[in-house]
Amino acid sequence: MKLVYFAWVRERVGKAEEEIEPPASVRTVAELIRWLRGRGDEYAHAFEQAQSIRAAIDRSHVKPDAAIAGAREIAFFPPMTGG
Amino acid sequence: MKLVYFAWVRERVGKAEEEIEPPASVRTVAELIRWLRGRGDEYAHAFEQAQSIRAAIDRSHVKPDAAIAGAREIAFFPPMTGG
Amino acid sequence: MQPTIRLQREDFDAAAEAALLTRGRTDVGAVVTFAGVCRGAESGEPIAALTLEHYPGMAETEIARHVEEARTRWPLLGVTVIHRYGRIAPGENIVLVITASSHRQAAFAAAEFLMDYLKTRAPFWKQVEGKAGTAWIEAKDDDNAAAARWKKPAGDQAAE
Amino acid sequence: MQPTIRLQREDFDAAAEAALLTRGRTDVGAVVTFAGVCRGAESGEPIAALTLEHYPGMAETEIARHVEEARTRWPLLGVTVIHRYGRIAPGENIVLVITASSHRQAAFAAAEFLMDYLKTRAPFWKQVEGKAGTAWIEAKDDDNAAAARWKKPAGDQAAE
Repeated sequence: MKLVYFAWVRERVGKAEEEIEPPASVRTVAELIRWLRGRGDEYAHAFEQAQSIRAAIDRSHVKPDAAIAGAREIAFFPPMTGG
Repeated sequence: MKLVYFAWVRERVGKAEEEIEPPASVRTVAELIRWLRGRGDEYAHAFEQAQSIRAAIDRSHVKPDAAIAGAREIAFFPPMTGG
Repeated sequence: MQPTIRLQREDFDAAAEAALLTRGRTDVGAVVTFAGVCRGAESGEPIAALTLEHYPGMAETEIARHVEEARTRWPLLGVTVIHRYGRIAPGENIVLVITASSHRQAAFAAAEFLMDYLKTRAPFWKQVEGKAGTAWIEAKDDDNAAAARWKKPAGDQAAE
Repeated sequence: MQPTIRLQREDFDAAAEAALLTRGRTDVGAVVTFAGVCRGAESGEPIAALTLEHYPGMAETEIARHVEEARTRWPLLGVTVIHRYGRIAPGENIVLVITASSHRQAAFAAAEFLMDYLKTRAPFWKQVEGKAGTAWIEAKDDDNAAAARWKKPAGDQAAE
């Protein structure tokens, strides 16, 4: 599946998007965040405060307990500050 | 003192303004309205529903019990419908 | 801040008025513009035009007083109120309120406050021209209810 | 009614957009225009510019969904939402929301609803350029509180 990052999540991870294949045991957004943290210092830094991270699956906002099965694109970003 | 009329009060009275000298016994806006009603059919018609008439003394909104002593200009008009 | 308050027969240019409020300054974060437009029907009946009558002298003073009240209630950086009078055809502008502030909540609240005031307490009266002749528009209960939202607790209130 | 929703780098012309909503029709009685402008300071510190990042694809879809929600809540005759992205200097426009309705209450409420939404839920992020480098603006509690006003109790579909 494709991951996309925005704002300081993108800056900390060091890339705007990537393809990943998490193990089958990773079933929810919260589990995906935990798994990502183990991928390196930049991920550990980007995702250290899970409560400050928002997620979208296929361009719809989702909560941490949302299932990731079947997702084509999962986005991670800070709270929105538009307008 | 000068009386000025607006909207359907003006139309019913048949003039936009006039000078009057009410007797000293007419002390409030409500009393002035009662006195005006006795001046002719057009006034009786214009002021028949006192609760639909708003008044201003010297260009400030006032209530029916406001004293008219010292007033230079008293206005009568329907509820406002601007904006 | 010097508010702009004008009563006039002629139309206004909302964009030009809004530009005046923000030109050359960088403290404004929010500009709310309300334009009231003459509709082609009133209570379901088509109309040919509205005629707006006002009380010259009192209207300016009363609007200015309410603009001052808005400025004490909200941190405004600019206010413009323009109200037309005379004959106005469907589709034409009637009234313009513009409020500028650092933040949107103040700008929105002040614009609504001023419009609720203009609808219910400013000395203007609307007459419609329809097929059956002319008729004065009656004050609306929901306009009065909207204006009552802004009433302050007793003791803190200017004489009405 | 076909709403206008655009995300763009370039500036917008608020007056021209408002004119499009009312042109050739006489059922509109109220037009509310909100323009959000880049301020020259953030949290008391002067800034050189803002840079707005957005999530292409999601931003358009999400805004459109909220415009639809506004249309189910209020009797709107026209809606325009334009949000800029990229680098924006102090004094420049950031966002435009225009709502048209027969009556002012609907136009005001829908414009505030859409702005509260854009501030808190639309996928945009603001970065400031200041003397000390760049910093991402944090979400504000009072924006979240403003957005929470519009939450409906479960099962309650009453408009307004």
